[in-house]
Amino acid sequence: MNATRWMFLIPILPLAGAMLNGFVGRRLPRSLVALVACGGPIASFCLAVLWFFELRSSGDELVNWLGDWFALAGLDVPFGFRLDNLSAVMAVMITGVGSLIHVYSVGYMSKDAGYARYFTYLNLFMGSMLILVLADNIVLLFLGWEGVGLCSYLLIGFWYEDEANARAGKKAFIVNRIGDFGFLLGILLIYVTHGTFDLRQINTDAAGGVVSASGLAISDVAKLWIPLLLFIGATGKSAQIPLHVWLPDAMAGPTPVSALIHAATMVTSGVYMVARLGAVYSAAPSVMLVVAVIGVVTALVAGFIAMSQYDIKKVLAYSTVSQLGYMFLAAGLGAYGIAIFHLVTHAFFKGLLFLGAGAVIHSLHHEQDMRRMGGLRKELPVTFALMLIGTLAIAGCPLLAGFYSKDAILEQAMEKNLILWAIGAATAVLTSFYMFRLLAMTFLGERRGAGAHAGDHAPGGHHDDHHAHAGPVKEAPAVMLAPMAVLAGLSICGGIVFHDLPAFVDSAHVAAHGVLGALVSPSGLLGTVFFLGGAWAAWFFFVKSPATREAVASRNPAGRVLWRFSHGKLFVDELYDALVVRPLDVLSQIFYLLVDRLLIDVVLVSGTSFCARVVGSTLRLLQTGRVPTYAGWLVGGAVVLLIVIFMVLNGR
Amino acid sequence: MESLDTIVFHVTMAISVVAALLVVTRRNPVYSAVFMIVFFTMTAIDFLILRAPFLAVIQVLVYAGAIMVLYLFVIMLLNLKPEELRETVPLRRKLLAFLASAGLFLLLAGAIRSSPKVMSAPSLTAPLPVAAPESVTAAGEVAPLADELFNEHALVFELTSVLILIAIIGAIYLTKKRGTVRHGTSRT
Amino acid sequence: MDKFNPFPLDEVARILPVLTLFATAVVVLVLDLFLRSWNAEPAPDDRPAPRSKWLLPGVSLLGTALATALAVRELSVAETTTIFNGALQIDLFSSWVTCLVLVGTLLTVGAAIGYARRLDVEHGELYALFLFAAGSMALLAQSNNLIMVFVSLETFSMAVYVLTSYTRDSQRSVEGALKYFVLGGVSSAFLLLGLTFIFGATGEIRIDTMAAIIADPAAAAVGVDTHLLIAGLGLSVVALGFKVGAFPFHAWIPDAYEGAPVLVTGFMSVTVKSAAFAVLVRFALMLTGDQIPEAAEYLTEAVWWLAAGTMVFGNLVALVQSSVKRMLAYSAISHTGYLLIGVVAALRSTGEATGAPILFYLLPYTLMTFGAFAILAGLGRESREGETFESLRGLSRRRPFLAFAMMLFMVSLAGIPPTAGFWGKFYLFREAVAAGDWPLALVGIATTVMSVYYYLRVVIAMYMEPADEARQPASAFECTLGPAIVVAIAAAAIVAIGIFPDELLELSEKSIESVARP
Amino acid sequence: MEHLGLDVVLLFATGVFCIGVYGVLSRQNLIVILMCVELMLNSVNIAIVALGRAALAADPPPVSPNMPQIFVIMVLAVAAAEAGVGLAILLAVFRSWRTTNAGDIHLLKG
Amino acid sequence: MDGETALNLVIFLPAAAGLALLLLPGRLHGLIRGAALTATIVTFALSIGLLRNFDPAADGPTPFQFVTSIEWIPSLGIGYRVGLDGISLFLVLLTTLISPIAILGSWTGIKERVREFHIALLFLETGMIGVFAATDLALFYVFWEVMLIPMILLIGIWGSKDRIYAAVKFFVYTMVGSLLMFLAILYLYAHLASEGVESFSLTTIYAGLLDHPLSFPEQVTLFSAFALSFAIKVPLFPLHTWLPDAHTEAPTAGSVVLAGVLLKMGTYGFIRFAIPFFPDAAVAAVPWISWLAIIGIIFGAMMCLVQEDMKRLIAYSSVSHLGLVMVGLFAYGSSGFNSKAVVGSIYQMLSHGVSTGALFLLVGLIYERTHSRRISDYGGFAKIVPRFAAIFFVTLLASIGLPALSGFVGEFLILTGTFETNRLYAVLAATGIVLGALYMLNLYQRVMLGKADEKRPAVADVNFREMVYMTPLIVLMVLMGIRSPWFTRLIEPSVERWLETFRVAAAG
Repeated sequence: MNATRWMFLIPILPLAGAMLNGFVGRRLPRSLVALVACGGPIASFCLAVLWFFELRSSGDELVNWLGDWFALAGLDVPFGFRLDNLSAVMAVMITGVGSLIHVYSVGYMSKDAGYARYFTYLNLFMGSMLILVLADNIVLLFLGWEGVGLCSYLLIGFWYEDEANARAGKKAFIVNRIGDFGFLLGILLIYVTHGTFDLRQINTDAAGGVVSASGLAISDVAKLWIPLLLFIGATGKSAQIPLHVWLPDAMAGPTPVSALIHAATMVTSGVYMVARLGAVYSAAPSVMLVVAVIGVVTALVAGFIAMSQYDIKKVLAYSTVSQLGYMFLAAGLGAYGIAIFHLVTHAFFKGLLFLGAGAVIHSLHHEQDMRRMGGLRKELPVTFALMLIGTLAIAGCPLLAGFYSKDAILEQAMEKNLILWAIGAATAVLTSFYMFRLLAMTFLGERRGAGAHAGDHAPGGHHDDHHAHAGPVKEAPAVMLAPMAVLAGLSICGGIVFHDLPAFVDSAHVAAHGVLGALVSPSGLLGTVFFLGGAWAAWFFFVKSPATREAVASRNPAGRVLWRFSHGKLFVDELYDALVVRPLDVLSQIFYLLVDRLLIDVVLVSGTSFCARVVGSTLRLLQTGRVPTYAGWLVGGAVVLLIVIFMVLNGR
Repeated sequence: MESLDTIVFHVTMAISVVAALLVVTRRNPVYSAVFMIVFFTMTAIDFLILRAPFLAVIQVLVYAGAIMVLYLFVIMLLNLKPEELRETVPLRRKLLAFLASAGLFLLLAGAIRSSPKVMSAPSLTAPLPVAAPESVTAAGEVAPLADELFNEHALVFELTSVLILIAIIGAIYLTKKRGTVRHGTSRT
Repeated sequence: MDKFNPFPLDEVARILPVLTLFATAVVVLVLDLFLRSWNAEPAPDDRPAPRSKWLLPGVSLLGTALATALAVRELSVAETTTIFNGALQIDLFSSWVTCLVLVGTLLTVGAAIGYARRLDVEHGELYALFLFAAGSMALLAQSNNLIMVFVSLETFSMAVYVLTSYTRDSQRSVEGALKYFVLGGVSSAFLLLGLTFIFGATGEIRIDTMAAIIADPAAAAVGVDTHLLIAGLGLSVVALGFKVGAFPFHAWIPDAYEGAPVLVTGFMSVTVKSAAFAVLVRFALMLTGDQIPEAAEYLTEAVWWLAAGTMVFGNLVALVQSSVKRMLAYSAISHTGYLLIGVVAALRSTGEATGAPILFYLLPYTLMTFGAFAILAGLGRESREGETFESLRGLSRRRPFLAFAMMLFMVSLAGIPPTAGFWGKFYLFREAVAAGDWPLALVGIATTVMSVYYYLRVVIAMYMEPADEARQPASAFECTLGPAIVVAIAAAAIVAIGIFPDELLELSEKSIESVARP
Repeated sequence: MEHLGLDVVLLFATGVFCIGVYGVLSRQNLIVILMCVELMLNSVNIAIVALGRAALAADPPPVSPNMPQIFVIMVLAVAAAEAGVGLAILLAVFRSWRTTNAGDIHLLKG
Repeated sequence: MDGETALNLVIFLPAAAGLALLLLPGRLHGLIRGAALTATIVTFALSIGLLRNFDPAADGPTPFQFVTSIEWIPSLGIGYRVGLDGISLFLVLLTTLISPIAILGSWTGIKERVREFHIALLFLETGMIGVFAATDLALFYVFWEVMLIPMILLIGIWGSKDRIYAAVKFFVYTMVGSLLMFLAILYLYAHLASEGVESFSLTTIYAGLLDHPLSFPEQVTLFSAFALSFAIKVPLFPLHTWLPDAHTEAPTAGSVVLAGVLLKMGTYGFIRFAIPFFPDAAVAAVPWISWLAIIGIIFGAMMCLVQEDMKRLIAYSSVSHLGLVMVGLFAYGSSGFNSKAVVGSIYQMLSHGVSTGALFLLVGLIYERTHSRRISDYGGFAKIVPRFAAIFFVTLLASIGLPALSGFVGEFLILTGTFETNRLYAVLAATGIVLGALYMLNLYQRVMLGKADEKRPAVADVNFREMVYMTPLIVLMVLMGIRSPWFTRLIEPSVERWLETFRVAAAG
């Protein structure tokens, strides 16, 4: 198949699946729905892999053009796709992980009433995400960007009958939109500066210096603001401070969704975007620093919050935020290849972890609160094993995927900025700690409170037709475990297999170490220490001596404050609520009542007519009904008239 | 002759003004009507002096004779009692009425007195120029008046017949008694 | 004066419409007498017998129609002549105004069929007075000397005074007539004084001669006395302003309109105004000679204020009326204001023939105002309660056609296309703006906005407000044939003129030119 | 004392006219009001005749020297008609209102 | 059939059909509805023919095509002159599309005075098309006013509880503006007439004003009058308060036509008249109008946040959206009015017509079933009426400008153009994106999501008829979202041509 002509199939196939399921899915048998749903992404995956290797071997980028979206003089936006190294990696990863999760979903959602709807959304998401990464211009990228946001909204609120889910979806969308606001302004600034939306052209221009190819001068302001504004978009989409608040709430969606969208793919599009416009960012060192700082601070803060969450998915959500912070750290340090590398490995292990969590939740009949778990390794041995692999991978166990990518980031940080490194290192310890905490609380120890709190639902973790109820806990079906196993395999060997990914993606990347060299590099050694330290701490507090934990968290004043802040997610939601949401509401209400209703409607509009009526009623009194009065008007009027005439006559 | 005319004219003017004032100020309409007749008679004298003998005649006949008699007749017909004739006109209104009419007078007087044509006109009692044609010297006498009326102004004369006819129809129709009075209901 | 022939036949032929009207009036009077004697055993009252119920209106209608046809025929005669030793000037202008008056009369007589019967005023006098009044108005429009102006004005006024009090047993009717009469008498005196001053100033009573004198005083045997002339014109404006209902001389209008039988109200609201405006325009055109433009200028400001005041007053007070009839009376006042804009524009544009908008607008004005009154007449509302806005409720369901026509009239009165009223306002305001007087047009616009509100109230009452069954016996919607036909004709004409106004616009322009360039 | 100025006569006429106006404005009795209107009309007649008399002396002489007097005759006719109709209305008013006081007749207003 | 005839038919066919309806007996509701529908569909088909025959590359003496020019009232300089350019073409199409849909949308909702309803609707259509097609200033004004009467009747007779108040407000508001414009038109005519140009023909006026420009104070005054009239229609803050009432109280068809077409008359008026007639004043007014529009965007959105009535909310969203259109129209920079922003504005007008029209249809549709517009009476409807929810959602997304749907294209072009001319305005205008999502999703959530009231009687989902009229709108939203060149291909040349019809004096 001629790739240059048919490349658009990659995003279109899932979209076609979405259309099919969307229009007629409700009337199709489930198996057919599943077939259609999985068929699209898998076919896309095959094509992506095919063309990935073609690309790799030939080095020729594939460009595909599917008509115009906008065509005005001087403003031309095609539906153009470009498969280059970066987008090829992304496409393969997305279609790969996506296919696995689709397959997993077949099992996970098997009993759900909105089966077809679910897969419609999921396919739609795949299509949008692929458009996002394959777009050859930033407007089309924005289309994908918004599309994934929309799907995210739909899927978070998939079980919309619970208000909380619907609210979470809305929150995600709105927060994303705030980011998009910046993103859109960035696009506009790009257009004004570069005169084009073509991503390749923008990069070339930015790398080239002061004058764009279209002859426009690139001002310093533009140099600074373009990346900054785009980064605002990225903070929204990739849940970075200060717009990270939506992601934990987004866990309200079905777990495969969390795995796919809120861990592996969509949330990483911010990172992708930064990498995509690497030259633009590189041209603005101050923005790079901002990116790095935001990234690392987010990593730390999210890790800190993750330590104390009880909802298993929330932990993973904050973990995702934290890992995304790492990616931005890498990107901010200019190591776009490494950022993408971490992105890919993160997709593997975080996908695995979410799917694992999903398997647990599925087995426990939609119980998400870890305080009611424990000791599940006996009932769910396969899941436990797979989760363990994932945990080891994310925590940075040497040789596993996460180790390599995270190590590469920390190494970059160590080289370039020690403060960033220090924070990143601390985060690494936290990562190890909270992941093992999760593992310990879920699988180790004894089973706690199964069914004891049947009526007391963890927030956001409950769905309408899936009432949590006690029942036999049994392993998830094979259709769910198989994708997990694939991901586990990738988590184990991903770091090694894809070791040259940074160089492939980023031609500027120079690999510091080989696969084994990384193990013994200073950074690698330190990384191992961090991993072990965190793991030990988790073991100590959650397995060996829970009492100490209690002592630290609730009796030590400093510990208590820390715990409160951690558990309360730093009260950012509350802060935003008080600073933005509520004032906006109150202000709107005030404006509505005071400005719209009172000032304009009553005072100005009704007031005018009231005045006219008052004057009319007053004038009406002149009409007394008495002849002499009327005669008076007549004569008086004549006198005045004559006075006026004579005034004019005598020149006043 | 000339000065006599002038004097007489001034006297009639004085009497006219007094009569007019009395017309408008008497409470009893009968008195008003009587002073009205005085006024009309004075006017007839004025007409005589102003070379309008025929007018003087019909002024007496029509105005003093017919119209005022009609008024008196109506006054008698209504037979209003003295208390019904009492008017309670506030002083303020009288003052305003005076101001308005005086203002009107001043304005019109101003116009008249600033008119060069009026101010330069020869005395109205002076004899006509010797060169005046016969039509001018005979003006106001019955024959030339009738001649002009029935030739040049015949149409308007005919129109007055319509006017009078309308007045007759109206007067008959309105005064004819029929049915009961429909009292309008006052506004609620 | 060698031969006595005050009425040469060819000249008489030119006033055939007027003669027809007068003759018909006399015939009707005579027929009425016979009718009463034919009914050997008259009813206790003098109501005519049923078998003759079509006779009086029929004859009147025929006569009026004949007169109208004759008048319309005159419209195609473009020449301007003076007849009867200059007493009348027959030109397109006079023919146009005659037509306007006759259209109003035709509508009135048509609407009287059935209406007069129900009101129990089916007398020969009624029709005779309408016809006499119409004839005198036509003569007023043709008048070319001041005596003629005064006498014809008084003639039709007399008729209208009597008509106003036609329901002579109704307190309201006679009260309205009384006010109209007393104030009308005062205004007549003002007019007479004004005409006297004009005569004094120019030494002339023929309007065309005066116009020539004013245009070129040096050529005249007797000079023009500006002060006296202007004072005279001012006084005449007062009197004519009274007749057309300009603020502050409007006072009689609401009361007389409300008191009079609604048909008479309709008649006088359209015909009196047309006739009086004809004189105003003639006077205004008389002044717009090339030589002494000041004469017009002196008056302009006064008329400007009259126009502005009338528009503001009429509309503001109409806004707060609760009786539709009285609202229409104030609306008539406000339309006087709009028409006065045309007079101001005519006075402003020296040396150029303007004033055509007034002539044009009088036609839609006649149709829509009379149409609205005819609907009130047709609905048989004589008690005051029947004239409120509330009483119109539900009309759109019971009498959809009448309601629709009423809406058309209101829309036209408000000056919204595609009705004739729109082009009237368009033409008027255009003239004002072209004359540089956009402030007056602005006043007109602002007051039109107000007017929209009260015209809309009628539409709201008819279409949008729920009918109050309890307060409205079904008989309240009885509709008689005559008014219905008249309303249909008026409504159709309003739309037709609204869509194809051009011919009439041109005609009105030519009419003005016929006066200005004899 | 020989000169009788046109202005004097006109002022006299206007003065009487204004007295009539004052009467209309200040009186309540409808009969008197009607008389005042007659007064006004008549005063104008004097002015017309005076103007016509003045015109007789003009040079060139007037073409139709009788015209002002004809005017006055017409005014007389109008005045007569007005009196007739006016008094008829007055009677009609009196019949339904039982009063001739102008101030009391105000059913229609506003 | 040639284009001229077709255009004249498009204009007058609805009115003719309206007259013909008078001949039908009033109780045959089905027949009346069918006849009206047929007439509007035929009109639509004819207008599609116009679209196919429209030549974007045409370079005739006037910017207009399918021109009919007949002297109508020569004594006043008024002609019956109609024609279309790329700008008005689509607005006409929008009108002809919305009209049959409005009829279908009120198929069951209107049960009283059915015949009168359809007559009003048909006359309204003629009025609206006439406004867009008129190329004679006076003719335009005639149509502009003609359309008012059926509109207030629609609101006042078939509206809901406070319909009379709403109708009066709408009427008086509109009259205030249009009468001032009327005066300005006359002044403009008088100005040109004094220079010997005595015609209301648009092309003549354009050319006349190029040769004999008005003085700056005159321009400002006249522009203010025109702008006031159009701004009321748009509506521009703070002249918008008629809109929530009118939209809310009007019957579905009324709201659809109001939102879909009527509001565009305001913006269209700016394009066709106010700006080209008085370019210097327009330039001077750029900051004023832009700020008001921006306030409108934000204020309108804030109003949406606190509305309890669905229709009212959507009405306020129009204030916000049309604010954006105005920002685009008045994107004026060093190189003149920004054609991209203007194209975007026109596009947004169309898009808003389709999407907001659809929203009102949907609200009307659900109102027919539940008899409530209060948002709090709803909840969980996605479960009860899934098809409805899906359509509602897509429409709403189009409305908030999600890429690949119609709203985005216009917004994006407007913002791009505005950003080129004035960044501050663009940034502030773009806040609408966030706020728009906020209130629309709020609405969706409160109506569609959450738990359905168990006790609620069953509510039927979208039926076939409703699908029939919603489908074209949805298809259009998507098509306009992904194939904008199909539309801009025709619009852009006209906008370029439009920019040539006037000249801004140096340093206005």
